[in-house]
Amino acid sequence: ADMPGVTLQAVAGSVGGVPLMIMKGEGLDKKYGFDGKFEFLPHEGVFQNFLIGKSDIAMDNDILGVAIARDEGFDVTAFYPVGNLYLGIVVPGGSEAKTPEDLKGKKVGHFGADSGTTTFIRTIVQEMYGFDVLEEYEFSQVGPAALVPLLKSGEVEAIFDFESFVSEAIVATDGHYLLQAHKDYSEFTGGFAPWITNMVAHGDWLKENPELAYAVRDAYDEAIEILESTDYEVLRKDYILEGLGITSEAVLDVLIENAKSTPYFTNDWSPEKIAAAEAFLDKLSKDGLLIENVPDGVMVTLEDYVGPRS
Amino acid sequence: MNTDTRETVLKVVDLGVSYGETPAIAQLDFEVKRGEFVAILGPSGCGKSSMLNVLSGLMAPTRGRVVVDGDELYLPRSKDPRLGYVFQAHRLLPWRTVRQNLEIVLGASDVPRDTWHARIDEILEILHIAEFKDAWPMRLSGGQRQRVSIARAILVDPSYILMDEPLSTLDEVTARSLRQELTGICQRTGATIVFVTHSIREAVYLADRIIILTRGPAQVFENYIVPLERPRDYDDARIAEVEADIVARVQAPWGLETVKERDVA
Amino acid sequence: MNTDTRETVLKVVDLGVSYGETPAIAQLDFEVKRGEFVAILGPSGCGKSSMLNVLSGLMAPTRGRVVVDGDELYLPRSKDPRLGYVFQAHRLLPWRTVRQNLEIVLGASDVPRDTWHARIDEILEILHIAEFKDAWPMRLSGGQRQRVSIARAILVDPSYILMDEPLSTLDEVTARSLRQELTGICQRTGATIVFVTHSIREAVYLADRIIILTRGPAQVFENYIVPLERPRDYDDARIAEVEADIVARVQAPWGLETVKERDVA
Amino acid sequence: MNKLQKQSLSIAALVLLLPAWWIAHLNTTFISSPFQVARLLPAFLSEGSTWYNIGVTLFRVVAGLVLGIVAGFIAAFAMNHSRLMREVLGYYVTSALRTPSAIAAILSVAIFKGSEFGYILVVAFITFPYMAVGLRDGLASADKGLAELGQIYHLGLFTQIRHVTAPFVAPYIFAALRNAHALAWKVIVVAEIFGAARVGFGAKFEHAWSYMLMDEVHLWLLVFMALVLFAEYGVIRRAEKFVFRWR
Amino acid sequence: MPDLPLSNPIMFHPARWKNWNAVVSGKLLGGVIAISSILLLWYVLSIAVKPWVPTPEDTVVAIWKNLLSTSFWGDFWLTLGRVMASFVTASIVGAAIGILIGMNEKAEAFLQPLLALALAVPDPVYIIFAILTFGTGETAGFVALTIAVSPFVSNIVRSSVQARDIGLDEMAKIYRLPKRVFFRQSLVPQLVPALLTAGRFAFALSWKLVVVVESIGQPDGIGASIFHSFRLLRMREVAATAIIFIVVMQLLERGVLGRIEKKLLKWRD
Ligand SMILES: Nc1ncnc2c1ncn2[C@@H]1O[C@H](COP(=O)(O)OP(=O)(O)OP(=O)(O)O)[C@@H](O)[C@H]1O
Ligand SMILES: Nc1ncnc2c1ncn2[C@@H]1O[C@H](COP(=O)(O)OP(=O)(O)OP(=O)(O)O)[C@@H](O)[C@H]1O
Ligand SMILES: [Mg+2]
Ligand SMILES: [Mg+2]
Repeated sequence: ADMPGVTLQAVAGSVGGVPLMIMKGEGLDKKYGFDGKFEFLPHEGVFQNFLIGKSDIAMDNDILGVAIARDEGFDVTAFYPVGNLYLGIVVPGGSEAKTPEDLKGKKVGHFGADSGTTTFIRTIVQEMYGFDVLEEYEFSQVGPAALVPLLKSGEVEAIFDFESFVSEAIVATDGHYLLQAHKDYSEFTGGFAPWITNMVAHGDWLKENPELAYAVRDAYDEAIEILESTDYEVLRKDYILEGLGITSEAVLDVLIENAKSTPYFTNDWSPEKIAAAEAFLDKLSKDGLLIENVPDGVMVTLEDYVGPRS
Repeated sequence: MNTDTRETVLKVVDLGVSYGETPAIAQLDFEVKRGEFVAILGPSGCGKSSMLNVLSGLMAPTRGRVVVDGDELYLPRSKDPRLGYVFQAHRLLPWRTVRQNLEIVLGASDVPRDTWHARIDEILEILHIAEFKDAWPMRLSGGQRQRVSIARAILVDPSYILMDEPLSTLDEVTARSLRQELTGICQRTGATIVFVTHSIREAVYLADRIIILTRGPAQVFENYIVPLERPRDYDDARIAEVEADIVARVQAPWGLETVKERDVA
Repeated sequence: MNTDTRETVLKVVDLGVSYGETPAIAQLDFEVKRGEFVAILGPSGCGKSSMLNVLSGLMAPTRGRVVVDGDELYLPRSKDPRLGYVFQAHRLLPWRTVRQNLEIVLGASDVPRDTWHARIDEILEILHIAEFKDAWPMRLSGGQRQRVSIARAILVDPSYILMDEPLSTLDEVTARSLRQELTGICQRTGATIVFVTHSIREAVYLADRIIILTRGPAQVFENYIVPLERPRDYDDARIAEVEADIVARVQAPWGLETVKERDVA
Repeated sequence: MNKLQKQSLSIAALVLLLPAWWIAHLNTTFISSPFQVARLLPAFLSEGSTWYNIGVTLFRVVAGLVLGIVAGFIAAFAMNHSRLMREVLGYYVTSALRTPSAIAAILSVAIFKGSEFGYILVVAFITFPYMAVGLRDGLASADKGLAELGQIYHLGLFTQIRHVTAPFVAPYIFAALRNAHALAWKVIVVAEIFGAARVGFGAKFEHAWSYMLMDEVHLWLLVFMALVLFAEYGVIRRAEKFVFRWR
Repeated sequence: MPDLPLSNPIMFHPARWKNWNAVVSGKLLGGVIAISSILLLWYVLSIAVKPWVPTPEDTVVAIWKNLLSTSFWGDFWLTLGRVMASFVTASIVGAAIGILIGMNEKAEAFLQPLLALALAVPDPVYIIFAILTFGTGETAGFVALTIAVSPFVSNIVRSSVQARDIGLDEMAKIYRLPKRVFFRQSLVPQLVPALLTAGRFAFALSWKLVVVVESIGQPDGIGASIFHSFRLLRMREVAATAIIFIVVMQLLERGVLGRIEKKLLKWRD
């Protein structure tokens, strides 16, 4: 009854929050010995909310963000991966575009040049097709949710967005992925693709609550185990529908469909993967994209950072 | 009864004015002939300013009618600035110099533009404020402002001039000079003038007829025809006589007796 | 020279006032004794209001000094409201009723609160505006407002009262009554009064001494001691005589002659 | 024109918004049908959490506004009183006036670690310069004649302010207050959005928006507008009528 | 007769100083006190709220870098253009509505609730709806800004119209001043202080809102750049960009509006 509390946050409407919903819905927090407080916050202030210490663990930060924050003097660190790149470029049904190149000079919607979503798509396109979307596309900027009606109204020919808005957009416009970041990039590199989100915590919180950190990690492992073992059908549960704000059955179908072709979550935290991610960050900083230098300790393992489980 | 044979141009019939519940004018009936100089005498607060506001068309009376020039009412936006009004407060535009304040009125008249300059100079000369032609109203003394207000009212030779205590803030010398000018203007342009004043002597000197009002709410106490031929001399003993006569007459209706009693106490 | 033996309470030495470049007061030197009633006569625009503003401490003179009550200064925030000032414009607070306008002055004085009511009633009675006790200033006629302004100035029995044409907008009856009251107040409270007026007769009736100013920029033209004992009668022939005497004296300095010439033209 | 006519015109204006809304609904993808929203309204209004969230925002607005008004008054009087204060406070007022609300919101929320006071302070910070400037302009244009009156009759500082200055600047105060009030609502919404508030109108609005729950977005907007209209007609106008009864 | 010691002339109000030296040194002193106290406060905050409030030194460096960068000036002119466009339009539209409802009771009864509503709508809502309606071009931002700012102008102007001197209206009626003359010579001059206040308000507000507009709906401009820096947590750049723009806005207002004000209010002394 008197379990220690942990506040966990994710972006509202993003599938990044699904593991939290499962933890809550299936009682995994209690099972692993903590009392979870799960918060789903609008995309606008979510990182700030975490940085000012209003939640203990954020499930929605990409390693870029962590690198930037560390570089600016915030003691935050990613200690586990969460979401694969469940994002990409979506075009409506009738679109004539076959590759991202066909969108050159066209109107495209995104929600911010500095967002993880846009940055990942931008780097991937740069690498795969050799051009910079920021220069070649004519961008329109609104929030991630508003991109859907924007695409539907024909105001833009494509959008850069993440799940579940991708599924919403696909249903709303009978559309499809023009570029699925995880799938297309890992095919291109023959295996490695960076991932979008991590479990991030403040360094001192981790040091003060090592066993809680392990407990959350375990709960997460079990949550994605449930996802995979049910073939993502667990997404049909009411608490997910409500949590993600899915507007129709059709969207859910697409969401599950997409998950099957590209798994949404990962818990591969191998030294190789961390090293590859660090190399990716180095490359970004060398290209001068968003970060100037890569600070130490962006990604750690709990075992290294707080010592093995007691 | 007025035996004047001139045409009646202004007719006030059964006029009554109230502000909300409080009556300001009880009942007024009188006529004014073309070119007549009528002075209005009445105790403070009896309703003189209210009456001028009705005559000018600024305020609708609560009761009764005002007929101007036959059946025609003069306020409604006719282009012809036939009315001059010296308000009790001067109402100059503080952001315009004296000259500009006058030009505005000229602009609304049909006075040809090339004569403006001369006309303004002349009128300011008459009022002894030529040197303040380019001053802002805020920089003028009380009497100077008042004179600009008079200048504005008579500037375009209006056929009717309403004046609300125009000379009360002027010194004796200037006031004398202006009284002189006013009779001149009246004769020259044939303007009809309704002139509110508190100075009985001034009224006697200037007016053809004095309408004496009762204590407020006002009623006509007496239509007093000034029994003096023109030209008159302000220092003439006969003026003083008429003045004394009027003072004697208004004692009762204005409550002078009450005052006398206080004297003794 | 003034042979009055009373103590000098107000001394004006080499006073000069200019607005920017334009001089309003050239040079003034005079003294006022305790309890004296001094009238100021001067042509419109000669600098009378400016002078009162300096005497009241509202405006700094460009040159010269004003000494009040020996070495004591009355303006700077002393708690004792010994000054009354009837401004040329009434300056009532439009958002307060007549009574509230008076109460505000009482509040700043040491008059005990339980006597306020009676005092206000009394003073409004004297000024014949008791019935307007609860009216907003905007609803009053010009003369009524002026009387409230006078009431405010004399309400707390100030030792100095400055008045700028206080009676000019009042009818003859009310004005007579108030003149009467003013001399009464002066005698009863021993207040020192400086009184600007355009009515020479009024000045003669009221004042112990008349300071006659020149055309602006003002200088003292004459220190005229009124040669009449008190009590005086406003309709007394001797008052008319003195008035005529003064009119004759000011003709030259005020430029009455110019006016006469116009008359002929 | 009598009161009834005026009221019916005002109501007509609001009623005419409904067809406008309907037309907008037909022509866009993101505006809900008024009928749909009307149907949901009773349930929405009977929910406790709706009022709780509105209450939280209302508290932030009122507390911040009060703080801002007090600070604005003090600043304006100080600026009017001494030349040095005018210069010094001028810089503060200008800085506050020109700081974008979003930046102020972010910083304040960060500095106060997301506590209630942070939100209140942003509102105060953003509204204070408007009160100060509005009031200072009023004081500067104050009738010199009336100021002199206070001098002559030795009205105490309090009386002078309460009975002479305040009524004179009252129209300025009301104009400033109206605007500060409107700004306060705007700012709190921005602060709640950018500051990732958990509760409050802005948080719920943004939440609904993030989930593309357009009906809910409309419901929140409706309640919000009703609240602001109430503040204008129920509070500010009444106060104004009372203060200006002498006109 | 006791002789008077002529020692104590009346003391005069310090507010009437016309001494230029005093004025200038007062200005200087005020500036020094203000700026040093602001810097001190800032410095303390930068230590107390570590990464969130940048240090003044870092900010100065960032300001310098910005001033030398061409992309900054690109954003600068773009945003300035947006601010000016909506400021001017909102001032004109708002003033026109303000005068209309101030003069006409019917118009006021009808428009006032709409204005109150328009004031109440949160800015992000305007921006989002404008973008959804007009697309993400310049029009959306312009429309959103103008709609958000105009009601403020209307409110200020309306109060002033209603507080005007009715005596002057009557004077204009008596002398049959044409509507145009009445408007230009009597009404508008009375509104000048309010119009200037409204202009200031609109100017300040346009700049405040443009930041939100650009952060939500525009990829370029000062606001976008500020939010870009913010998302990258480069608080010194947020501060640097904002400060430069704030200073320029202030100079512009002082220079242009200040000069206009002096000219228009000459008559007041
Ligand atoms: N604020 C001002 N700026 C510039 N000049 C002024 C100002 N106030 C008054 N004057 C000028 O100073 C002179 C004296 O003005 P003042 O008001 O003292 O005259 P006054 O004797 O009271 O006249 P009146 O009898 O008409 O009231 C006038 O010529 C006037 O034009
Ligand atoms: N706006 C108003 N509302 C209510 N009562 C008013 C209003 N204006 C004037 N009155 C009242 O009407 C009466 C007549 O006022 P009016 O101004 O016509 O008097 P007056 O004869 O011009 O006086 P004065 O000689 O003092 O100027 C007064 O008793 C006054 O109190
Ligand atoms: Mg009158
Ligand atoms: Mg004067």
